[in-house]
Amino acid sequence: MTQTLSAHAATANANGKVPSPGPAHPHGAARPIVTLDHVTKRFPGVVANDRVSFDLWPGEVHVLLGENGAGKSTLVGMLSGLQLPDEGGVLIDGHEQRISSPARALELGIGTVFQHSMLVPSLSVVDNMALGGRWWSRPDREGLARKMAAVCADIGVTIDPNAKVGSLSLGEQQQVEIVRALMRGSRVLILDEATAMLTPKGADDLGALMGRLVKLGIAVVFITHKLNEALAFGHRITVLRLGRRVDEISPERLSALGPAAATAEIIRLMFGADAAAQATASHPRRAPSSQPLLQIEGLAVEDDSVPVAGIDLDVSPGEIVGIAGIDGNGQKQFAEAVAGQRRLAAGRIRLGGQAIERLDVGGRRRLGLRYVTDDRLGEGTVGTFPISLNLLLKQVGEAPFWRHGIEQPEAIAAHARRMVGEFDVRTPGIETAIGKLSGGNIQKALLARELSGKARAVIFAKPTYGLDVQNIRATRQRIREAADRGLAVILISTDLEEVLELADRIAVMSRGRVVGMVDNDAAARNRVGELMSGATP
Amino acid sequence: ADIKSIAILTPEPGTDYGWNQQGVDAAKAAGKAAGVEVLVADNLGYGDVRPTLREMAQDGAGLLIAHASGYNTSAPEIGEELKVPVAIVDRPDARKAGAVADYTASGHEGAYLAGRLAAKTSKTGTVGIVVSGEPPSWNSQSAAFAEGAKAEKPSINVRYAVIGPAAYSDAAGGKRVTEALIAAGADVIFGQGNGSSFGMLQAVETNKATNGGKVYFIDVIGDKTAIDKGNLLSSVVWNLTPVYAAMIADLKADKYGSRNYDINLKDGSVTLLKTSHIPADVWTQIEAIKKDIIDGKIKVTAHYDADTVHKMVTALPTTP
Amino acid sequence: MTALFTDAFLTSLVLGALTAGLPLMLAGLGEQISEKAGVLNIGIEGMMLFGAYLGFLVAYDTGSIWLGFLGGGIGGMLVAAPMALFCIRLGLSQIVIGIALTLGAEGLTALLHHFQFAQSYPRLPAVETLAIPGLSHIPVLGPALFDRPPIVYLAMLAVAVTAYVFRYTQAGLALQAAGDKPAALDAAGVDVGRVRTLAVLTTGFLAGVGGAFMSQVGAGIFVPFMTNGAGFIGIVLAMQARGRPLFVLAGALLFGACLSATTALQVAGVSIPTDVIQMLPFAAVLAVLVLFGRRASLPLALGTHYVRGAR
Amino acid sequence: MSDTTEIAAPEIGSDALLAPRGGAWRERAHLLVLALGPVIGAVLLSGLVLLALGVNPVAYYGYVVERGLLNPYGLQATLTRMGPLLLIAAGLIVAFRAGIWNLGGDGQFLLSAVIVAALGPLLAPYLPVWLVLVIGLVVGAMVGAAWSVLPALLKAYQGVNEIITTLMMTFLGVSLANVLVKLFFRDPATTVPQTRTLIVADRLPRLFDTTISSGLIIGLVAIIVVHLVMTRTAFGLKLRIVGANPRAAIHAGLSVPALTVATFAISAALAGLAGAVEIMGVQGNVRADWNPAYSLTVVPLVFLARFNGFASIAFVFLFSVLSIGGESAARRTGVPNFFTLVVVAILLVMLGITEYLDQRRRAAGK
Ligand SMILES: Nc1ncnc2c1ncn2[C@@H]1O[C@H](COP(=O)(O)OP(=O)(O)OP(=O)(O)O)[C@@H](O)[C@H]1O
Ligand SMILES: Nc1ncnc2c1ncn2[C@@H]1O[C@H](COP(=O)(O)OP(=O)(O)OP(=O)(O)O)[C@@H](O)[C@H]1O
Ligand SMILES: [Mg+2]
Ligand SMILES: [Mg+2]
Repeated sequence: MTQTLSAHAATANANGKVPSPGPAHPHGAARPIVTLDHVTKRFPGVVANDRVSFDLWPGEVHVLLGENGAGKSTLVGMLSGLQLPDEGGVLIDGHEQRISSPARALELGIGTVFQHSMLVPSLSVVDNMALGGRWWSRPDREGLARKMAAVCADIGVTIDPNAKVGSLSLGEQQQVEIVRALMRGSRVLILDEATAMLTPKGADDLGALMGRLVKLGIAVVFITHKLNEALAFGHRITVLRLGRRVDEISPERLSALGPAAATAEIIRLMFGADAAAQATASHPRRAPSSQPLLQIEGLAVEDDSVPVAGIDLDVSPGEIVGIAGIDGNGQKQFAEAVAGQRRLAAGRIRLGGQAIERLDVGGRRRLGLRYVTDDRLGEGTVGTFPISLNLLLKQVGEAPFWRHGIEQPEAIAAHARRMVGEFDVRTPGIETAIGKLSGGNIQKALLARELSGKARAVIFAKPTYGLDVQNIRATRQRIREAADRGLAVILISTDLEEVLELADRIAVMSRGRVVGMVDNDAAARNRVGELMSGATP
Repeated sequence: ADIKSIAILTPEPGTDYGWNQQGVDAAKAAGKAAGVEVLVADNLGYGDVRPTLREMAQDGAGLLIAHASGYNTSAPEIGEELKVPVAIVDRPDARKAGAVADYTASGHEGAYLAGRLAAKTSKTGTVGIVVSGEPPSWNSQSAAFAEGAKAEKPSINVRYAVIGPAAYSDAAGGKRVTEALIAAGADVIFGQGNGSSFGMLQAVETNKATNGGKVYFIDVIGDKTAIDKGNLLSSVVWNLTPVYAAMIADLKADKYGSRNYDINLKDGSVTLLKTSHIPADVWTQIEAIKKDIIDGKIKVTAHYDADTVHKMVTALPTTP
Repeated sequence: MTALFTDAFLTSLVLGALTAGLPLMLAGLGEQISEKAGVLNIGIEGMMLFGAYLGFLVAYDTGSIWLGFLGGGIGGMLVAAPMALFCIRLGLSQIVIGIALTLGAEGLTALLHHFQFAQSYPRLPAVETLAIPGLSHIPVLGPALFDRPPIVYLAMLAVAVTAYVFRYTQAGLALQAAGDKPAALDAAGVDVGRVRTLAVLTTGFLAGVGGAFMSQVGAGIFVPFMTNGAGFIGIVLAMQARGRPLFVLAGALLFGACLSATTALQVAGVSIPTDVIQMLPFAAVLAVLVLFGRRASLPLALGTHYVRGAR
Repeated sequence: MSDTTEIAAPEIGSDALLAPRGGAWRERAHLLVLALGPVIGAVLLSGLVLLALGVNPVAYYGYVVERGLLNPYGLQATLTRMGPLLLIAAGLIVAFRAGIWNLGGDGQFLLSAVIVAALGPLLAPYLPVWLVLVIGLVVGAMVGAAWSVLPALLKAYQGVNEIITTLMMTFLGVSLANVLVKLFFRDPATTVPQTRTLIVADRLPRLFDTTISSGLIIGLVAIIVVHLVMTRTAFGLKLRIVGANPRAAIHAGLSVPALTVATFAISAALAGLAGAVEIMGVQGNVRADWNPAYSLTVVPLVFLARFNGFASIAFVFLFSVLSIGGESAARRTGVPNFFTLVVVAILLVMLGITEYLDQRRRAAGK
């Protein structure tokens, strides 16, 4: 934070960059509650934020948009105390501040729901809420539980305060984090992809809540990849691209544009001029061939949280069967059982007529069964290993990459270069540790690994979770192509839009069972919605 | 043969008022008397001393005294390799003319006397033996002590406890076990153990016997009078100077390896330490017994195995 | 037949178990606090040894057993401080630094002993005890457990306090968070480095007091290497106890009881090689593991360095 | 896929000392500086300690170098000592790269030593020397591996933390070794409880005309093979995957329990082999209560070498020079050789500090 820059900030403010008090800030505040003034943040090899300026006004929901790696998390990280800017200044209420730690941020009234879970899995919900109190005091569990209940009621969720966080689904955990941030009574609330794990209804509730909060004068920073949410909940939108601030759409402009035009405008800003023009081709329906390729019969899995039972599913070549349902209803257990990572309690699985339920992961893979996991860093990759090896993670020891167990560096490198090229993985090199890539690029590498070779049936688990619009588009295109090549595809997704866009038939999972199967026709949306909410048997 | 220097190697520091100090001091004394230089390598541990043995030989030592039973494999090997005579302990059969001699030291005769003294001193009728391990030379002393005590007073209880395997530096263990023996009635403790013996001494100093009286300590090998606080009754003191002096003489006379060496009451290489806590009349009686041993009227045999010790001390006391 | 198992003898056995178990308990308790906070403290043997040395030195020089224990605690913290600096602040490997500190403390105390005590072998007088009215008159157990130096009661209190802190205080939550998910603790506004540093220093203090107990009460003297692996047994105890201080106490007393049982058997004339008896406590713990072994619930971030913002 | 690109960090202790590195020449030179810097720093710092004790540090280190490095017998002793240490290091590298904390090396080493010491003299009269030696090495490795079975199974199938189990197996193994020596394998010809002695002529051959045991060659071969297997083969990669991310290993279809057991077996077999080499190469017998506790000392050396086999050879060499030369220097300067422990401790800490400074330098440079 250099003197010149703060001086610059002062002049900028003095120059009367007067906010236009739109409908969003009813209090008509005179100055932003938070100002980031030409902040720059570098990481080894990247400029994550390049002289970005950003104003947050009391009483508004300020949406931050940008593709993966654009620098959104980094930007808010400087507000929540995770990072200090290399250059530029942070002003709170017009005063320069050094937010050197999360503790300092909380002190300043900045509450954050981070992109990655910040809950202690071994503690109960209420104990997580209590964290940070005075050392020798006893956590006021009852008081916190009461307060929590009130906030939960506000946003229409129910959470058991005594549940261990580790036993909650990822979606529930995200709700806990939002509730916690609200309970802290922050003046500034940062939500970094907070809706990623919520159901559409949950996201709507959160949006309504943000609306109520800003009416109280609170300022919200809302990061999302879902443009519809951005338009529905946001008052002001800032778009980042490659670490730079591309533009800000003020509340007036936003209301003037209207949803359709605003969407086009945002996509243009985020991805450049041509991006908006690409239309989403809808999947050509094909008549499922008579002979199913992947047959699942009476599959059951034992599990402490969600036991799975009685799953019957046939998938024909070229068919995409979507599995919709709210997160944590046994989708993961089902996918892992089919892939061979979990023991079956009962049931049969046949691939091309051949029974595979007794084979291990490798055996199933060799017959052409592939599984694209949703836990990219947790199990999909070894973060510290180079991309080249991660691309062969499931083929260790196989020719031509290993001969007599000895590594063949040229073959491995050639394979990696081919995959990186074919799947457009953006990386400094094939030797780069895969953990350093952005989520979207890790996903491309995973797709490259699973879709290459003699794939016959593929299970995709939440394939576009956390990706930006362009990467989502690319990934969905891969899924379609896979089906077009004659692969049997199972698409597990919590995003109903995605299932409706891609699938031929849609199964709905609830509490470890398939509660219904519908053809993806005009009536599908309602039917699936009913099944998911448990309205019809 | 001409001999300019000798070397002694000990596993622990030469300041332990015990085995190591005794060896180092004796080597120095014998060397001084014979006019040969003495190289001291102490605190070598129980690992591989071959490098140090070779180094000492390279430095010109005309005799390598390997002052630990743990060195009695390596020393003869290096002696053979570098053609240097060696002295070892606990392997009398390894003697080899011109090359190897053994000086297995057992103070069992002294320990027998100590047993007699203990039985005379004890008012509770129970004496205790605490050892930090069960190496042969301690076993022979433990057994002889028990034998002496019973010879003095058949009804006496001899309690025996081992602190633990290789608990040589376990001072806290020494104190704990000694306290247990005191609680079991012992008012004289015969203690054997390096670092751990200081824990025994502390226990004796800070605890009362079950009859409310004072507890006495009988030490081995060294003389702890300098650090006594009033409980050191005696010690079975070893003096290796005559042994080493004889070795040097035999070397000079080219007779080395024709015999093994030992310590005994007769030549004064084993003595029972006289302290001010021993009444004069008791000491006179002890002196008489000592004479009987020297004269062969009392025969004390060395039992190096732990089993014999266990048998001697476990015989349940006869009720008077 | 003379009664061997007299009250006095039984008392001394119980006392022996307590005296041998207490340093193990303090070490295990300390280790548990570090582990709870995510630090695998391999240097605890060195902390005990240095505490044993400094505690003895202070007690001997000042004549005050209390100052001695304070000195022991500080001695342990002196070894813990570099551990905190290198492992928590600088992020170096906890195992390497832990082993280094143990080696260093062993060498240094032996050197200091060589230059200070090797001629005189100073010993402390008996430690005064404090009888708890009523309880101290219970036959056998009373004198062994309730007529002890006050430090024994304080050590027991430390178990209760630790259990209370773990369960009922913010500090307990903070420790658990630091060990399971430091990023979450940080995000909640608590300095992870500070929590871990305090935990490691507390460990050093407890281990140091444990060492001082060994030299002042257990032995009344300091000799080199006298902790004899007690710190490593403390690590085993802490891991076995899985975060519950009372289990550390129970485990430590079990160890002590096994040692006393050895002595009792020998004095009674049952001759089993001491090596066999020494194996019993470990064999017992292993048997428990084999029979009831479940996923050991160690802190998730145990042994890892926390860097804000890194993932 | 250069051998230094990535290091499978164990779950515990993946940290600064394991920072991944590139493989260019400049990096190599840089590594050399990184290795020498702390050595020099440690020498200076422990020199200050010596000064405080009233001892001339130059003289002390002169003796260390003179004996440990320059004197032919000293150097041979240094090289001989390296043999078992290298084998232990090799075993630790396998385990640590696979994310397994095998801290039970001392028990594995000692039990194998006892069995081999008992077996050798028993077979020697009936079989040719080479066959006795080969059998001894094989049996030693098997005994070591056997002593890891319990921790391995508990870890692989119950998830029981191996630090606690291997530490306990060491405590148990040391006691058991003593029981075996005292009760079963005792040499009746001596009063001291020790096994029968394998005569010098029946031990591992010495190299050329020196006193260097061929255990050195076994150790060097083992650690280089281990290094190549871990970095260049499919099997090594599988172990590293398990070590770096066990969940990814499951996802990739690797049999984590089987690989875990294999890791334990290999690691412990190498520690057992070290015991066999020490007995058949140097000691010839085992005395009761003997426990050199090599494994715990080698752990930090392997860390400092960042699990790299070649770097481990260098650190083991350095340590051997220090311990051989230190004994001599201790004797000549009147400083008890406990001082060697202090030097090693300071060295470890200095290496840590250097690593830290280097990280900061690199962070600042970019
Ligand atoms: N801790 C870090 N270390 C190194 N580089 C980082 C770090 N955090 C972020 N970066 C870099 O900063 C850039 C911006 O990352 P940032 O997380 O801010 O993106 P984002 O817009 O939040 O992306 P996403 O939508 O994927 O969450 C990335 O390209 C990355 O290279
Ligand atoms: N520790 C790190 N070192 C280097 N780069 C990092 C690090 N952490 C994050 N990054 C970079 O940050 C960028 C985005 O990171 P962030 O965690 O915000 O999003 P993500 O979850 O990886 O991406 P996505 O939104 O696609 O899931 C990536 O490009 C990645 O390169
Ligand atoms: Mg982000
Ligand atoms: Mg992201």
